[in-house]
Amino acid sequence: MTAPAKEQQAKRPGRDLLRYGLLGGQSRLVFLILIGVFALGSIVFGSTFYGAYNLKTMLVYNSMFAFMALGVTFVIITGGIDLSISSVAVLSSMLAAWFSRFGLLPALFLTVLIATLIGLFNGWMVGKLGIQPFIATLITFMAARGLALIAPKIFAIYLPALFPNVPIEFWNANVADYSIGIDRTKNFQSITGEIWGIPIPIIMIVVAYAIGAIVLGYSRFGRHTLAVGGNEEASRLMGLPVVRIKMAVYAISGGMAGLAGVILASRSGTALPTEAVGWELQAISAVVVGGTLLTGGQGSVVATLFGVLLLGLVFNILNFINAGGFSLTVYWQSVVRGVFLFLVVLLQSPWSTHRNRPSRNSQRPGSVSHGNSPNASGS
Amino acid sequence: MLVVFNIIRIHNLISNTPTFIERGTVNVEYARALQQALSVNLTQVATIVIVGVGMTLVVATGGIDLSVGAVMAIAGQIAPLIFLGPIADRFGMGVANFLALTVPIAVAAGFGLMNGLMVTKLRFQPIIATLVVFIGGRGIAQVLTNGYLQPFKNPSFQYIALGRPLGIPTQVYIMFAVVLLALFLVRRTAFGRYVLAIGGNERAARLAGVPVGRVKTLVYVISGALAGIAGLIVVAINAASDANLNGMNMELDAIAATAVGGTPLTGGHANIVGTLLGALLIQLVRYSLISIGVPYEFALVVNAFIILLAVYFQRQRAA
Amino acid sequence: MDSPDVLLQMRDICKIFPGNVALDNASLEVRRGEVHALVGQNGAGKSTMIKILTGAYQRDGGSILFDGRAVAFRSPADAQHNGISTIYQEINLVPLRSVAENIMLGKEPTRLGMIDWRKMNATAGELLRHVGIEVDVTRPLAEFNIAIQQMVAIARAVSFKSQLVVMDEPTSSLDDQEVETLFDTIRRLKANGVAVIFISHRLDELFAICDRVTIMRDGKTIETRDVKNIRKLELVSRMLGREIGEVQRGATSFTRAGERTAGETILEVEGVESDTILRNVSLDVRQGEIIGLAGLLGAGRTETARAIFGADPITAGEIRLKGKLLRMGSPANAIKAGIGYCSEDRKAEGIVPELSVADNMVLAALPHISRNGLVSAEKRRQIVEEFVRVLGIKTSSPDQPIRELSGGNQQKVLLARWLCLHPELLILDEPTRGIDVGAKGEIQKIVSQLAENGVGVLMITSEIEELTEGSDRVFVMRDGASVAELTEGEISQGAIMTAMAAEAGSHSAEGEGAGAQGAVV
Amino acid sequence: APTAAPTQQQGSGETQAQAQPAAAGNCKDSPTPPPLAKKDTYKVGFSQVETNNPWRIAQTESMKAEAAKRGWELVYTDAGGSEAKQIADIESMIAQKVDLIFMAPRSEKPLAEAALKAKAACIPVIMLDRDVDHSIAAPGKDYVTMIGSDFVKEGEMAAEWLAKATNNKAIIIELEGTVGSSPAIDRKKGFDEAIKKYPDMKIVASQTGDFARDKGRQVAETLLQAHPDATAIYAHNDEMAMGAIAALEAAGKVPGKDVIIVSIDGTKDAAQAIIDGKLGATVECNPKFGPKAFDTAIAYANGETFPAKIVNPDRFFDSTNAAAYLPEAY
Ligand SMILES: Nc1ncnc2c1ncn2[C@@H]1O[C@H](COP(=O)(O)OP(=O)(O)OP(=O)(O)O)[C@@H](O)[C@H]1O
Ligand SMILES: Nc1ncnc2c1ncn2[C@@H]1O[C@H](COP(=O)(O)OP(=O)(O)OP(=O)(O)O)[C@@H](O)[C@H]1O
Ligand SMILES: [Mg+2]
Ligand SMILES: [Mg+2]
Repeated sequence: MTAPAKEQQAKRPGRDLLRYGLLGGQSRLVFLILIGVFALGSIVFGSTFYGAYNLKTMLVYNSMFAFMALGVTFVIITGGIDLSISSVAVLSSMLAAWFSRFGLLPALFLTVLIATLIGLFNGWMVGKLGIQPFIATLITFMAARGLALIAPKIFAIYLPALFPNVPIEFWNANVADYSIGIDRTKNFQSITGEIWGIPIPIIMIVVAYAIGAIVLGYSRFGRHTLAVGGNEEASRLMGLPVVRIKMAVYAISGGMAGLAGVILASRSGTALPTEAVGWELQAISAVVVGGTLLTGGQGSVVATLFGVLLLGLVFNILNFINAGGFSLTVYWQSVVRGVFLFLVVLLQSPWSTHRNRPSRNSQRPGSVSHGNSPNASGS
Repeated sequence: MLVVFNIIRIHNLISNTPTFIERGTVNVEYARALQQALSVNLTQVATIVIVGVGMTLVVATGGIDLSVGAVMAIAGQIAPLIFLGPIADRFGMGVANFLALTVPIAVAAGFGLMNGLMVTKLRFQPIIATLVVFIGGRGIAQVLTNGYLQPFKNPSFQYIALGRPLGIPTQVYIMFAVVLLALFLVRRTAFGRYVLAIGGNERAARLAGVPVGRVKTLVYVISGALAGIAGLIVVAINAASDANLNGMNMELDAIAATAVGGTPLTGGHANIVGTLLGALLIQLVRYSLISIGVPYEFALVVNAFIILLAVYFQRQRAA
Repeated sequence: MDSPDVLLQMRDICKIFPGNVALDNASLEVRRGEVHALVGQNGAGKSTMIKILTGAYQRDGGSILFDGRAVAFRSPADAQHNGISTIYQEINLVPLRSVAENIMLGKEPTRLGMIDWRKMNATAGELLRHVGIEVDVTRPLAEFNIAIQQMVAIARAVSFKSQLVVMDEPTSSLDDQEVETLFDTIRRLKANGVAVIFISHRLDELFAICDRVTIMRDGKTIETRDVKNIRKLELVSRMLGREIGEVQRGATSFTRAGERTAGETILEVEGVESDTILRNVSLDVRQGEIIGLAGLLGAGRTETARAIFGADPITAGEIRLKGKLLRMGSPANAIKAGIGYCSEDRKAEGIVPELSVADNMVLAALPHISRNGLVSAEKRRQIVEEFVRVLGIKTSSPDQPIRELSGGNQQKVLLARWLCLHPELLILDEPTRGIDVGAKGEIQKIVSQLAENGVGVLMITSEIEELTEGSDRVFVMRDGASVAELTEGEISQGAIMTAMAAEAGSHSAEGEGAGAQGAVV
Repeated sequence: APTAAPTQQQGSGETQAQAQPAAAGNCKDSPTPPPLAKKDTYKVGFSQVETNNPWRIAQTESMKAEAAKRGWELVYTDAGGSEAKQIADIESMIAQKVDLIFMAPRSEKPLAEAALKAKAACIPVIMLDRDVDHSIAAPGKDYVTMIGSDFVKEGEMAAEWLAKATNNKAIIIELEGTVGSSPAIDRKKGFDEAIKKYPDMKIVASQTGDFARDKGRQVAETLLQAHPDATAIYAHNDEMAMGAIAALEAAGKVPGKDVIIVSIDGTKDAAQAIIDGKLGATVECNPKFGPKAFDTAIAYANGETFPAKIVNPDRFFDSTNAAAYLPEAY
């Protein structure tokens, strides 16, 4: 494993957040690309693009990806992956919509709690049953989507049948066919409102990422997460509670997806079970674009944020490109997105940053990581 | 594994052919029902198995291929472009059909090559490399006809899906041929050993002289080509190419089949027969649930649970 | 119970793995403050015994008394909390994390719930100095060589104020100076009343530091003796289960160098540089010669081997094989050209753990035993049978996954991987590391035989005896450059040591105190 | 109504340079949708929900073609089937200061919020093919109107035709659209309700075929196995009907004879299948919104008012008129 650039450059670890959470070598690169893309958009499209309105709405939309990506960053650092986040988010949005009758805080709390428990279930499958993360979370991915589709029936049919004493109106409010509407008389939607002109989701993101960065850099849990990803067997032998750590990261991932679900429900006012298709890949791409390797053992929370913003900007710009007489079909947009992902990953890959330091002393079992193929650039 | 499979199959037949049982059927009818149920299941599972075999090889090297669905769409889109286009007029239908069966597979293999080169030369992580094609590839397929479907009627081309030599659908032959070839590849050839060695310990394999880059690339090429074949089958059977939906979610089916079949995603093993059985299990569960009228959303949950069980027992056995 | 100073009592321990019985009523008794050696051939069950003690494996029978209490640790963490810390045979650390984190993992100092990095680095640095090493603890562990990683593992184990420290082959990747510092550490532990279980195949070490020794064979404990009261020869004969006369011979089993005749030059390395650490390496190997490559840790011997083998690119200089310039850039081509390379890092670069013994053995030979890509089952079987027999590989069947073999037997399989290719030049990087005396002798004999058959052997070893007794010539490396060539008559322990350590003033071969800095990177 | 809302924007005293939010106060609480200035050409937005099926493709093409014909600038976005993305798309249209937004909302309910946002930014909205929740955003108040088909009605028409074709006696397999999507829900509702009138018409199985030919075929294959006595298939769209035809043929049955099929959309393939006798009938659900949508916009600028819903008159095709329809089918 070629030591990551950020580890090579910083002199004193623990000096500050800059090293452990914030600007590592990789995230600096992403940051530059981010600035570049933003500048380009601003030059081409002017104030409609860089204006506060566009930025605000763009950020609020991407806050959902930001939460999911933050959670999944922790999972990826342990060398795992969480495909279930999109399904968990959509199920959470259904729940949040139904819970909205109790007001914002109870809805938020209950939803995130349930989502966390689902994440915990992932962690249990991975940590306790030893099922590979991809498959374990694929299972939840299917099941949670199914439950999201069933959710309206649960509230409209099953629960009323189970509790015949509760007045039927209690269960049925706002449940229609496959969707669940939020209760607009309560303050639920204030979560996507604004404080001092700043949308609350943006504030939440800043806070969440700050906490995430501190946890990763300065808490035992964070360091242990990195250790587990770096060498699980060693971590176990060194006495780390590997299973618990794994369960925790999946729980975090679930909880963050739950948060994304709450925002989703609040923003649309009606929760649809067919929402959020493919968002897991969007969130995971953001993590990767940020520079975190899927092989685990390293990663940066802030880099993930940059990744989310970068992908968000690209999407946003694609909408703008459609404006000028010439229009890019959605098909071409996919092609462009594929090429863009390719370029960003290329810029960060060892192919362009590799310094030819063969990595023979690392104990990491080779296989999937791209760091340990000393030969490919050999001749 | 096999036991579960058999139990389900038998249960399946009993529960799915109520009419036969009601009528107090004789063996002949039961046999016909069995043959038909088998035929439907094998037809439907064929594409998953074909793609799953490629996936199994990729997974055995420690990689993963998310691009198979998109590659299916591309291959499926190209075939009608060829036999509906000027080539058919200029050189005749025979040539056009030949090209329609070969060019798309070659192009699909080309995308596999691209995946392989991204993984080996540019050293992208496999998920990411194939995610690029997953995202961009479907776009390419759609761009080819601007998203439009291409309906057609071309019996000789469609023979790969609608043909019934000896009463068995052609795609079932293709499926078994692919399985047998892959089995042979894994068990008997040096290439097969290399695949497993790379998945087991890539650095060690390299130092033992294994041409790691070439083997890995080739595995993605195979996966791409097999996805191409599957894409053609889908198009042929539907008498229309649909770039928007052809191969949708195929990567998940193929990966699930691989994992349920007992090939760990960590690499170093390739259980080809397992993949066949895994796909059959998934297919049979799906078939049973649909035919007994379980709504889609419940079926999803049940499916998830069965995969969990299957994977759990696989893991137990491996441990 | 038996006597008050008994700290650990393992009785009638059984452990059955699918296909073989690893431990068969084995027992072990360790007293407070003693250094207790555990010896035995590869696969005798030493590591398994340790893993059962620490809860890494669960036992199938027997009892463990620790500090007067019956215990059954559920996990290594559990054992650690109860006063047993362990250095496992394969270094088990986290390469991407810093040295400090590796040492302090699980007991990081915190302030207000947040990790106190300053304190952590300071403490880690302090702990490392205690085991005689001074490195930048903020660097990722992966940047350091195996020896330093081993010292980090030792520092970590010692840092737990444990009653018992278990060391499973801690010295296999250390050079003499480092071994000496380790011994200092062990003596310090002992002085503090800490007991140490010490496993090593280097018998001299156990005579130097251990109080008592327990001998294991085939999963059973044969006996426990005071080290004072047993002679080396007797120990070896007990380990191997053979008569003393049978085992009596020199320190190594190399045939005398003079009995071989060197043929024409196979390998010439001239002025090779790399962007790893090599700067100006020159050496040559002739047919039928065993060339020793000596150097302190970090001198660049492994890098040289890898450069010759095409595993690392070179930036300057020339490598010629039988006069032909090698421009290969990949191990595959090197192998085609007739070179074999047995890596020093068995786990990371040698075995493919999930594959069978047979598959691991023939991995490099596949092109030779297959036609049109089809592997010949017959040729494969022949090779495997031959080498399992010749090298005495202890395996339940050629189809057993190699990960289930003991370290030493894994090493033999890897040797077989190269031997079956009949290379013209074989590079062996620490071929006898972690191998029991019996197997070691066999391997040394095999190496000699290879040379007699005209193979050129380039042997990297940290054991001076192997260099002095085995080599026809010795090249000495220092700081990435070849600095001396010693021919027949000149080869002696002293000469090699002098050449290895001379210059640079930082250390001398003997000076322990200053010498410790030899490991500074 | 007086026009030119986008230009008068001194509004709030803040130094914000942003046009839309600043002017918001004027439009947000107005009892009518924001007005549309009379101009020669407009910059209009079209927020498409997804483009992954022939119907949507035809709709998009129709909108684009119409814009090109009239020389209007069309800001086109595709939400890829996600309501959240569609809300963001509409926000980005607001940022781009379009004059009017055509919205094909993801679903009847959620996009109401987005309509309100557009209103607040003084941009009138016209809904296409699906409506939004009137309790949140009302036509004539928060958005101009909705142009579209009546999915429930389509289902009813299919049911009635089938009843006639089978002499009120059928064993029916229903192939549903994407679970949770509004056409699937409504087409099921319409059909199932209508069929209840006929005691001898029984739906024995109803499963989703995802509006897709391949999935429709697979589900049909399976259901035909389970219900070999089925005599009719109702598919929520033509694509699935095509799949069902393939499934029948593979099972050795004659579509149109052994099993009668009815579906919805009116695609070219469907028309051809009717001519070939394989498909019984299809209810048109015309995707060619372009001319009507743009005409409505101009009429709105001219001050006309509209009903809450402008229903697209959907035609019905069976063996009597399919051949005549074929040339114009999409
Ligand atoms: N996980 C395992 N599964 C199966 N067999 C095992 C396993 N671990 C060890 N063994 C077997 O148990 C026996 C004892 O192995 P162990 O590693 O304890 O030997 P050792 O004395 O430490 O040898 P060495 O000196 O080579 O390290 C060997 O025969 C080995 O093959
Ligand atoms: N992965 C790596 N990253 C950074 N530095 C490394 C790495 N591997 C080795 N080095 C450094 O390269 C130098 C050479 O070490 P190496 O272990 O190859 O020497 P050697 O002479 O082969 O010693 P030995 O084989 O006895 O351990 C050392 O300074 C070591 O710290
Ligand atoms: Mg051992
Ligand atoms: Mg070395």
